[in-house]
Parts: sequence; C-alpha cells; structure tokens
Amino acid sequence: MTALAAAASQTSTGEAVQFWVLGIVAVIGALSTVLMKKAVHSALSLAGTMIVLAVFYLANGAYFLGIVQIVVYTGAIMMLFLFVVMLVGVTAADSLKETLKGQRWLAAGCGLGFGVLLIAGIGNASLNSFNGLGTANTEHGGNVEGLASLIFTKYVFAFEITGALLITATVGAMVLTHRERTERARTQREMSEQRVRGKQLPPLPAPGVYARHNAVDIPGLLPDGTPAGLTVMQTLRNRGQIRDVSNESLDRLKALEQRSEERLGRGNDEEEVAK
Amino acid sequence: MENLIALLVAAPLLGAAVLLCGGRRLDRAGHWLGTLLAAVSFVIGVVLFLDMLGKGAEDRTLHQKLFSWIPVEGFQADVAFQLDQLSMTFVLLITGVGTLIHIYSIGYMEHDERRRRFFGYLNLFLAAMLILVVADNYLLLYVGWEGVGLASYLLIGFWQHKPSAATAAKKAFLVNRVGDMGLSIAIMLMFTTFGTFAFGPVLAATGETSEGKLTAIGLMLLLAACGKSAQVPLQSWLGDAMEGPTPVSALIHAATMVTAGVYLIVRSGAIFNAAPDAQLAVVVVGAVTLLFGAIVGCAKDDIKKALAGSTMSQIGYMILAAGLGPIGYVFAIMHLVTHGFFKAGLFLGAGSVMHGMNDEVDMRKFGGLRKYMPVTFITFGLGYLAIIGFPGLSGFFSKDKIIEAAFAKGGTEGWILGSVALLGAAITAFYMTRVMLLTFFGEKRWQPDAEGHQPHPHESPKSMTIPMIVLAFGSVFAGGFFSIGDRFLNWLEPVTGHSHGHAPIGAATVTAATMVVLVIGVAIAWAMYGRKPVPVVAPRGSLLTRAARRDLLQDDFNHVVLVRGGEHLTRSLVYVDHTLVDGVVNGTAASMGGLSGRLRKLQNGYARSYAVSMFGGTAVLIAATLLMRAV
Amino acid sequence: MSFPLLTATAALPAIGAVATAAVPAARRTAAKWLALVFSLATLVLAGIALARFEPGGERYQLTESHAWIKDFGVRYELGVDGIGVVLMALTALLIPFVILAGWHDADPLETKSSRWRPTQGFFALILMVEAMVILSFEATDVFLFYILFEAMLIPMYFLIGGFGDRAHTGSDENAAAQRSYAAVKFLLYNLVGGLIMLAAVIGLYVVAGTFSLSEIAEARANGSLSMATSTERWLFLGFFFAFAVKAPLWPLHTWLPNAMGEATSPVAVLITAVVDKVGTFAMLRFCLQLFPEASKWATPVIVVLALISIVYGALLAVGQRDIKRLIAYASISHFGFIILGIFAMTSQGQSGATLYMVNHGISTAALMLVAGFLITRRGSRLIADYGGVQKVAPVLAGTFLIGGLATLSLPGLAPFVSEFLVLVGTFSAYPAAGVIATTGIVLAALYVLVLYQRTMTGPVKAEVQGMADLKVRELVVVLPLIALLLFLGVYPKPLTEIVNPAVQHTMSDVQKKDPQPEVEAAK
Amino acid sequence: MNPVYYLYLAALLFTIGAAGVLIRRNAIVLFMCVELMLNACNLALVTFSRMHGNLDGQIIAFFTMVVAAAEVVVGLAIIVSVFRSRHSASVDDASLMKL
Repeated sequence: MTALAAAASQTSTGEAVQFWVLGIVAVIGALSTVLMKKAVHSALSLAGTMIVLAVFYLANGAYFLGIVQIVVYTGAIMMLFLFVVMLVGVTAADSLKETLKGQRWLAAGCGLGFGVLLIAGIGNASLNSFNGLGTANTEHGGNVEGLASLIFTKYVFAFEITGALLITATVGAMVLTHRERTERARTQREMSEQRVRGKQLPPLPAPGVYARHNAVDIPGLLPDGTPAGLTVMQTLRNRGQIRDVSNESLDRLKALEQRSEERLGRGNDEEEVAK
Repeated sequence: MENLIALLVAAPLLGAAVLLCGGRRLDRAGHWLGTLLAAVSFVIGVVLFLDMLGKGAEDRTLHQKLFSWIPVEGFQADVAFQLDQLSMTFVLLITGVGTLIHIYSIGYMEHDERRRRFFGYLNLFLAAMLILVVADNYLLLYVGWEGVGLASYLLIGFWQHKPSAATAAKKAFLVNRVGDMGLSIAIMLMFTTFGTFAFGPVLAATGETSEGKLTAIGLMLLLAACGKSAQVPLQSWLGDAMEGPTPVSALIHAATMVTAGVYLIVRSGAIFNAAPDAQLAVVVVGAVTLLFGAIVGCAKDDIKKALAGSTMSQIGYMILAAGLGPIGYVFAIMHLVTHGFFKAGLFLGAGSVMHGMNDEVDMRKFGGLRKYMPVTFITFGLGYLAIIGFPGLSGFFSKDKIIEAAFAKGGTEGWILGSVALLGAAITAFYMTRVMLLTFFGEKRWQPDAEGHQPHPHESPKSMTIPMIVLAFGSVFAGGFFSIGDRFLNWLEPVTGHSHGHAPIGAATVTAATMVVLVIGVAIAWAMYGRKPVPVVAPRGSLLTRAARRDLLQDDFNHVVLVRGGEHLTRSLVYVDHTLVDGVVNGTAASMGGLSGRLRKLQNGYARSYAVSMFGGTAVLIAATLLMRAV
Repeated sequence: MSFPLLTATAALPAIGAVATAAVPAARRTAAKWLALVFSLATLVLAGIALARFEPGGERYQLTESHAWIKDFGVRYELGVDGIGVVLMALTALLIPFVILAGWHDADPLETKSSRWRPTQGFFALILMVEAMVILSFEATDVFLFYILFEAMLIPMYFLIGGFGDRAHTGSDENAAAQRSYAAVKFLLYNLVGGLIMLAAVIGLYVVAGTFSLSEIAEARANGSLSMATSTERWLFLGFFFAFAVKAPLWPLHTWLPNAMGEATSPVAVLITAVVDKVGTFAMLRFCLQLFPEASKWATPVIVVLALISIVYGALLAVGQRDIKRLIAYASISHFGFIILGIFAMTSQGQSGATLYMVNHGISTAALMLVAGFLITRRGSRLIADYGGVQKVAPVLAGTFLIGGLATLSLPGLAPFVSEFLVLVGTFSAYPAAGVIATTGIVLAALYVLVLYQRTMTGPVKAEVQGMADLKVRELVVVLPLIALLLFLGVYPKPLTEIVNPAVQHTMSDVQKKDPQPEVEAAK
Repeated sequence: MNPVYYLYLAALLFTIGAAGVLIRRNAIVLFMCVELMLNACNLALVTFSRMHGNLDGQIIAFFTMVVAAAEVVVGLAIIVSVFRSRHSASVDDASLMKL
C-alpha cells in the first residue's frame, strides 16, 4: 500500500516512460477514432484509447476509477456501441468527403485554436506543486473506501440523483426503441382475400375515362357505350343530378363512325377503282 | 344708434343662413325673404344716415364693440364696428344697389330651380360686404374681404354644371387669394409694427415708424386691392367672372365688391400719404389698368365682357385717383358711387337684353333692339351717356374731377397721368359707343340659338325694369347732386382729408379737352360701327385687336408660366416624393431585407454547422477569459 | 381622495373596448351601440374635466399620482394643463363621430363564416385608441407617456391593416397588399421613431434620475439639474424625432398618405385628427419643457422643415389623383403650420398652434368623413371618377364645400383663427418664414377648389347619376362638426381662455418673450 | 515527470474529440467522439485530484461516467429509432431545422 501511495504522490521515471509510450498510443487511438471510415474501426480504436486511459487512472492513484473505466466503459458502453454499429450495418463505410461548405476548414481552425488556447491556459496556470493522493487514499484505509465515504456522505444526494437518471435513461431507451404492435400483422393471403371479397373488384373508372365530357355530373361510359351510373359521386346520384348524355353521345359516336366509314369507304372505293 | 350697425349686418346674414339651411320648403318664398332682408338692411342704413346727418361733422363716427374675437396674449382682435362717413357712403351704395338687384333677380332668375339658393348667396354677399366696410380693424375687414370672395365664388359658379362657370369661379377665388395674401401680410406687418391692427391706432401712428415699413405695408395693401379690384397684374379673373348670372355681374363685379380695393386704399390713406413710393405704385397700377381695361373693352364682342373691361378701366380711374393722395380720395369715392349706379344699370340692361335674346351674349348677333326693348334702351342709353361723361350726367362730374386731379398732381408725373386719363376717356367713349351701336342700332343680326329657337326680343318684366329705371335716375342725377356745392367733398372730408392741387391748366381747359376727346371717341366708333353694317362673324382684326380679345395675352402668360409651370412642378414633386423621399425609406427597408436574407443562410439546419459556431464561441470565450486574466 | 376624473376618462373607453369586443358575433348592432354609448359617456366625462379646469389656476390640474415601478421611479402620474385638457376634449369629441361615420365600414362580408366578427373588433380598437390617446394627453410621467405613445400603434396597426377602404381600384388581392404595405409602413416608421425616443427616455432617466415631468422641470428651473449642452441636444433630438414622425414633419411624412389612403375614412380621421396630435402636443409639452435650450438651438432647422412641409404638402396635394391622399397631403401642410407655430416661440404662435390642433381635427374630420361618404357611394377614390355630384347630391356637396373651405382657412370658420395666429406669431419672430408660410393659403385654396371643381361641379357623370344625398346618420355626423367650425370661428374665446395660461407657462419654460411692436418699443 | 503532462494529453484528446464531432457525419462515430471528449475530461479530473490531494475530483469523474452511460443509452436509442425511420445514421440528413 505504501509503495502505491508513494507512486501516487510523486512521479517516477517509470511513470514517465509509461506516460510517453501509452500517451502516444492514446493519441493515435483518438485520431483513428476520428479518421477511420468504418464505424467498427472507430469503436475499436476508441476502446484502445479508453484502456490506455484506464492505465493512466491507475497511475494517478485512482484505482477504483481505473477498474470501473475498464469494466463499465470499455466493457459495457463500447459493447453497446458495437451492438448499435452491427444494427446499423457493419459494412456501412462513411464517406469522409465533406458536404458542408467550409465546415472542415472551420472545424480544423476552431480545433487548432481551441487546442492552442487550452494548452496555453494549462501552461499559464501555476501547477508546479502537487500534493499527491497518499494521505487522501490512506485516510479511510484505501482508495475505494475513501471514495465510498465521500459518495455516501458528502455526495449522497448527487448519487441518488444519478441513480434516478440511470433509471430514466433506461426507461427512455426502452420507450424510444420499442415498437408497439397491438394486433396481429395481416398475412399476404388475408390481404388478397380481402381485396377480392370487397364490393367492387376493380377501381371505378373516373369520370371522363370513357366519356366525352369531363364534367363530374356526367357518368363515364362502359365499353359498350352505356353510362355507368356508379362513376358519378354519391351526392349527385342521391340528388338525381346526373346528366344522361348516353344517347346523345352514342348518336354522336354513331355519326362519327358513319362519317369515318363514308370517308374510308370512299377511299376504299377509289382504291378499288385504282386497282 | 350704435346697435343698429350690428343689425345692419345681421339682417342679410340671417337671410343667408335661413335660405341656405332652410331646404326646399322655402323655395316659394325664399326670394321674397331675401329681398325683404336686403331692404331692411337698406332701411337701417338710411336711418343711420339720417341720424348721422343730424350730427356735427366731427362726431359723426359711430363705434360698436360686439365682443372680443381672438384674445391672445399681446394680440387683441375684436368684432367691432366703426361707421363713419366713408363707411356710410358704402353702406348706402351696397344696400341700395343691392336691394334693387335683389328685386331685379326675382324676375331674372324666375325660371331657375335654385333661385332660393341664389338669394341666399346674394344675402351672404351683402352681409360680407357690409362687414368689410363697417369693420373697425383690418382683421375684421379681412373677414369681410374673404367673405365677399366666397360669395363671389359661389355666385360666379352658380351654374356649376357648366365647366366654364366652375373654372371661372375657381380662378376668381384663386387670384383673389393671391391678393388676400397681400392683405394678411400687411396685417402681420401692422401687428409687428404697431402692435395692433385697428384702424384708429394704426392710422394715427403712421408718423412713428419708418417710411420703409409703411411702404411695405402700402405695397401689400395694394396687392390686396389689385386682387379684389381686378387691377393689373391680378385682373385676369374679372372677364371670366362674367360666367355668373348677370345680376351678380352687376352687383358684385361692377358696383360693389370690385370697388373694395378702392375702399381699402382710401381707408388706409394715412399709410399711403406717408409712403410716397407705395403711392406711386398705386398710381401706376391705376393708370395701367385704366388703359388695359379700356383696350380690352374695345375688342370684346361679348357684351358682358366688354362691360367687364370697362369696369376694370373705371376702377383704374378710381385707383389712380386714390393714388394721388388727398387730392383724389374724395373723387375716387365719388366716381365709385356714380360708377356703381351707371355700371349696375348697364349690366342690368345687358341682362335684360340677354333675357330677351335667349341668353345670347355676342353683340354681333344683336342689332336694332331699340324698338323692341324701349325701356331697356332708354335706361341703358342713359347709363351709356353717364359713363362716357356726357355733360351734366353723373360720369361727367366724377370723371372730370379725377382728370383734373391727375393734372393737379403736378410736374411731369401730372402731365403723364392726366394724358393717360384723357386717353382713357376717349377710349371709353369709343367702346361704349360701340356697345351701344352694336346692340341697339343698325341691322338685326339675330341668329337662332343652339336649339334652333329664333329670338323674339321683348321687354323684360316690371321687376326687372323698375330697378333699371331707378338706377338710370341715379346715373343721371347723382353726379350733379354730389358736385353742386361740393356736397360730397364736404361730407367725406373729415374722414379722408382733402387738399387742392395746383393744376397746371385750368379746370375749364380740362373739361374742354375731355369734351374733345369724347367727341373723337364717339366719332371713331360711329365711323366704324354706325355707318356701315357690322359682320356677324368678327373679322380677324389687327394684332392689337386679337391680343385684346385674348385679354392682352394675360391668360396665355398665366397659362404658360403659372399653370403649366405649376403642373410640372407638382408632377415632379410627386415623383420626387415617391422615388426620393419614399425611396430612401424603402431602400433602407430593402437593404435590411437583403441583409437578413444573407444572414438567414447561416441557419442552414445542419447541426454540425451550429456545433462549429458553438465551438468557435467557446474558443472565443476561453480566449477572452485568458486575456482578462492576463490583463 | 377626490374622484380620479382623468383616470376615469381614459378608463371608460378602455372598458368599452373590452365590452364591445366581448359582444357575441351575431349581435353586431348591439356592439355598435355599445361602442357609441361608451364614447358618448367618455365625452361627458371629458366635458366635466373641461368644466372643472380653471384656466387661471395651477398649471397642472386634476392631478393624480401613484407609484408604479418603484425601482425605476416610474409613477402613474396624470395631470392636464390648458393644452392637454383641450386636446383631450377634442379626442373625446371626435370619437363618437368616428364611430357613427364608420357604422357600416366593418360589417362582415357575406362570404365569411358566421363566427367572423370584425365589427366588434373594429369598434373595440377605436375605443382602445381613444383610451390611449386620452391617457397620453394626461400623462405627466415621461415613461408612462412613452408606453402609451408606443402602445397606441398596436390598435392603429390593426385598424389600418385589417379594415381597409372597400372602395379601391384594382383587385382585392392588390388592395390587400397595398393595405398591409401601408399598415407596415405606418408601424415601422413610428416604431423607429419610438425606439429612438426610448433611447432618449432612458438617457433622460440617467441624467435626471426620475421620469416625472414636474420634478424634472422644477429641478431644471431651480438649477439643481443641469445638463451639458450636448447631452440636452441629443436628448432633444431623440424626443423630437419620434414626435416629428408622428406629427408628421417633412421628410418623415411618407407613411401618412399611404395609411390615410388605404384606411377607411373614419380610421383616417383617427390617424390625422387624433393620433397625430399626440406628436405635436408632445413637442409642446416635452420638447419645450424638458429641453428649452436645445429647442431654441434647433428652432431654425425646424422652422425650415415646417415651411417645407407647408409648401411641399400643399403642392403634392395639388398633384394627387386620389381624394384621400389629397387630404392626407393637405394634412401634412397643416401639420407644418402647427409645428411652425410651436417653434416660432411666441404667444400667438403657440396659442395658434394649439388652436390649430383642435381646429384641424374638426375640419379634417368634417372633410374626410364627407369624402368617405362620397367614396362609399361611388366605390372609387379617384377624383377623375367623379363630376357633377353637386347636382345630384347638393347637401353632400355643400357639406364637402364647407369642409374644404375650413381646410383652406376661410375667415368665419375655426381654422382661420388658428392659422392667422400662427402666421402672425411666426411673422413677428421670423418675418421671412411668415411670408413663405402665407403662400400656403394660396396653395390651400388651389387644392381644395380643384378638388371641389373636379368632383362636384360640371356635367353629371353617368356613374354619379342617382347618387343618394346624405342620410340622417351621416347628417348627424357632419352637421355638429360644421356647427362647431362656425362657432369656434366666430367665438374662439372659450378655447383661447383655457389655452392662453398654458402657453404662457410654456413661454416661460423656454424663457422667451414676445417681440415688442416697433412703435411701442420705441416708446 | 510533472503530472501536468496528463493535462496536456487531456487537452489534446479533448480537441481531437471535438474536431471529430465537427467533421464526422455518422451519428455513432459522433457519439464516440463525444465519449472521447468526456474521457479526456475525466483524465483531467483524475489528475487534478492527484494534484490537490483529495478525492473529490475522482468523485466527479465517477459521476461523469454515470452520466455518460445514461447519455449513451438514450443517444443510441435515438440513433436506432432515427435509423429505422430514415435508414440513415447521418446527422446531415436530419436538417429540417431551418426556414
């Protein structure tokens, strides 16, 4: 215990080596999270970064958090991510081509500026002295005990609230993903049977399909030239406001046929004469 | 006695109110009521006159303060009346001639369905004119001044369905308004100079201010007089005003209203006496108008317009006389009164002729009417003789005095003015003889009217002839009555003052010269229109004739410069208002709209874009924090 | 505590507005009568206020004062001086006529559903405007005044945009577009003015530490509050700009012809005769009283702008083809006179300007309402569509002529008194300005007579044939107005007696004395 | 070695994560980047805890983890339901939030 406490309160060369090696791994992992085309690769890279961070937590004397980081984050949350990636489609590769005009440059500019500012801020801060966690961890007999005494005393209210938050999140996730189905889905067979058993077999011809008028009060004509009363809307039928032009139009049709016949007939005659 | 002054004004005002608001119920009795109230006013005038005669010359002036009109700090305008000899003269002229013309109108307007309204307007005119002459301050005078303008507007445009009448009415009012502008500026000047605009204090204090101020006031008053009395350069409305019914022309545009300018100048004599430059301007305006009107009168074939030209010219005489100063004031008023008689008579005669000739006004279509309308002929003839200054008749006395006074002005000025006045007399003789010959003598040149009715000239009804006869009496005897024993002079002198000039030539010489030019004028007219037949269609005439027919191109000038110019100005201003003034505003609005359209594109709906903004914002915040800490 | 008469006068129409709005859709006529009764009751209260006002007494009378927003020292402070009480009475007087004249203007179109109830809304909005205008004439707290000044835009916006003149040329859609353009323009212009004023109001608070007019005036008078010259000028400009938009003064006038042209004629009367008066009134009460030095500093420019307004408005009126726009431009010319009179800073000028506000309200109401009756009959606003109306509808023509004659300030009618006072007052301070303004009387005659000639005289046009003369309701609207014009033209003394002391107070605020006549000065 | 370097690393990771949020369109990857940012914060908190010598920083990091877990659960559920209706996990496709 004392050795660990000492490691936490001062920086050893070993920790420096570990920092520089693992730090590079973490940055590479973060970059590939951002830059990988496939979501699965991103997820895996992120998992790597998180494990590295867990090690850093341990190195910083946060033993409990280090373990939690591995178990909860890398183990549970990242798996959840992977599940969703599977659900959405593993193979779906994103195009990294930017569609928003200027977005990438703005993002890069902002990111760079932000980073520089942050680092400059840290550099400016006077953080050269640090106390180490030795006394804090040993006060209650260990890191976990120390955390527990804080959580259940000072932070107990926040702790309860987070519990409620988690429950709410769980219910929310269920509500969001749950699809309600109250009746049995109809089979294809049932659907086709229903279609055949209905009042009308085909859709009604619209007014004007066969007619020579397109007014709504004039019924469409059936192929034999008789009016199909059903093509006029119910209201007009009830009022008896159907204009029956079947005979006229039949006559007109006949006259037309006759005229064309005459013309054709004469043409035929001439052809015959020519022959 | 004082209270009668208000009654004098109130009678016709009541008549106007009743007749105009009374509605159709009064149609049958309206004209009687109007005439009665005019007569009542006349009777009150006579009573006041008799009362005045009974007093000594010094305490004849009556004052009556009715109520305080506009009391504002430092500014007191009262409705108060002042009746002195000058006002009295006008009151009698206005109510007397006014009553006669009311009577005449009963017959003349018999067939007009809006006769009640006509009498209402006439009463309104009488009331306004009476306010004008009995006011004791310039502001109240201004009320009457505009009031008669309104009445004149309504009466000229009485036949509103005729576009020409409506236009003439509008023109009269507008030109008068230009003159009114002069009067209101004059009143403002008086207020800033004297602190008041009541006649008494203002006229008494003329010695206490600079001549420049007085000249300015005088010129502004002259502008007002020019407008109301149709003097050059504001004379153009009078000819057109003949669109009104003839009684109106007789009363308003011959006998009374147009002489208000003369009244104004004579009333303000003290101001003009102290401002010789303004006086000179008055004289010039009078002399120019005298000739202008006479020349126009020579060329007109429309009988009323010829008479209108004559009116202008005669008022020119009066203005000329008034401009001469104390030498002329009395004679200006005397001529005004005699002119009131004979010109009203002439107009009524002309109306009678038109009445008999299907409302024809072109003299070239008259001729030989003396046999058909004997009364009209005789009364018109007497008026004619009076106006040309036939010895012994009214015009002779009054005009002769003015010519004498003009000569008496002295120096080169006197000679020029005298000659102009003499020349005017000659032209007067010419054009009046022309009117007489064309109308009553020579061949019949009658033409059927537009609907094809051949005219059947006939004598007018009694209600029309009686006023003509009365006026003819006035035309014959008034001048003599006034002049014998200098009655009129003695009557007015306490108000206007009088001084005898030193004429370079004797009175007898002037009279002789007048007679000579009169004969020349008549002779020329006879040679041109009496000896040989007159063509029905007017010959083209000389350049001067043609110009005179068009009122010496005054209207053309007005049209080109004022009307057209004004139209262009307003049109361009409308354009400027729309494009420039409004355009700036709308442009601002449009540019704002454009800007917001651009800014709207930032809201593209992509969450990542918004995220960039937030991220950038955070960066800026951090930078700001660091900077603040650094500082 | 005495009865809060001023609050009651303003509250009554507000209550009336709510009551009218609550009338069910079907009871349209009841809503109209309700509105009329409320406006008449307001008139009675305003009459009582006028009667209880003592011209020789305190400057502000019938005062009420209650704390409102304590943190900012905003108080609900009311009080009227002679000018305020007269204008308040004018407003209360005109509204019944506006309501009567607009009796049928907001009847629902048949095509709309039965739940559509514009009539209630129309009359409720009119009463709302009345309430706000009356209260703004009474407010002696700058902040309270500002709120009312802005708030009255809201009902006005809906009145202009929602109830257009049905006599329009062109299609309905086009007319609707024109109308909404006019309403938005009205709103934007006045909002911009109000915004700048708000900045100035806040600035005033920062400088003075209070919004109370009387406190500031007192502090200024006894020297405990002194403003830097530039501060005072900026604050003055902020206030003046808002009032000049409202008044309106050239070149901020272009909203008025649009608004008056597109609105129904009663609403047009409301705009020009009632709401715009708040602008000129506020110049007298706030600009001169709060910023006397800056007012004097700005006078030359304002006088020039007022002169431009007079001549420019009149010339544009001559060039108009639309009757209502013509009257609008005539109003711009008249507002020029009012502002000229205020800033001439002479007793005559300011008394004249105050009377002018009253008389212009009455005369424009008469002319505009008769014009509205005419337009409703023929269904067109264009002058060219009329001719010979005099022959078929003589009473209409006669009343129109009298309204027109009042507009051109004929002596004997009320506007003459005020116009002449303004002219004299201006002339004694600035002779050249007085002379230029006098040309306005010629131009006024021109546009009025041209309008009368083109519409009323000449041969009777076919479309005009058979036009009905004025009905009883319309006569009830017009005749009292004409009677008032005549009465105030002949005997304006009751008004001048109330106004004079207030004007003397204003004159002492700006520390100006009337120029002495030359002759007396010499003595 | 100075533990401040952990802070630099945290800043770097945070910036990378943020840039990823801005650049990537796939909602899942976007979430991963958010997780990366949270982790970077946690690292910083843990480092601070060590520096100050008390455990409050670790407590906060612990709570952050809990909240992150909740957020991931709900966020992924949303992604799934959006994917169901739109057949796309791209955040740019859900761009109806404009005029």
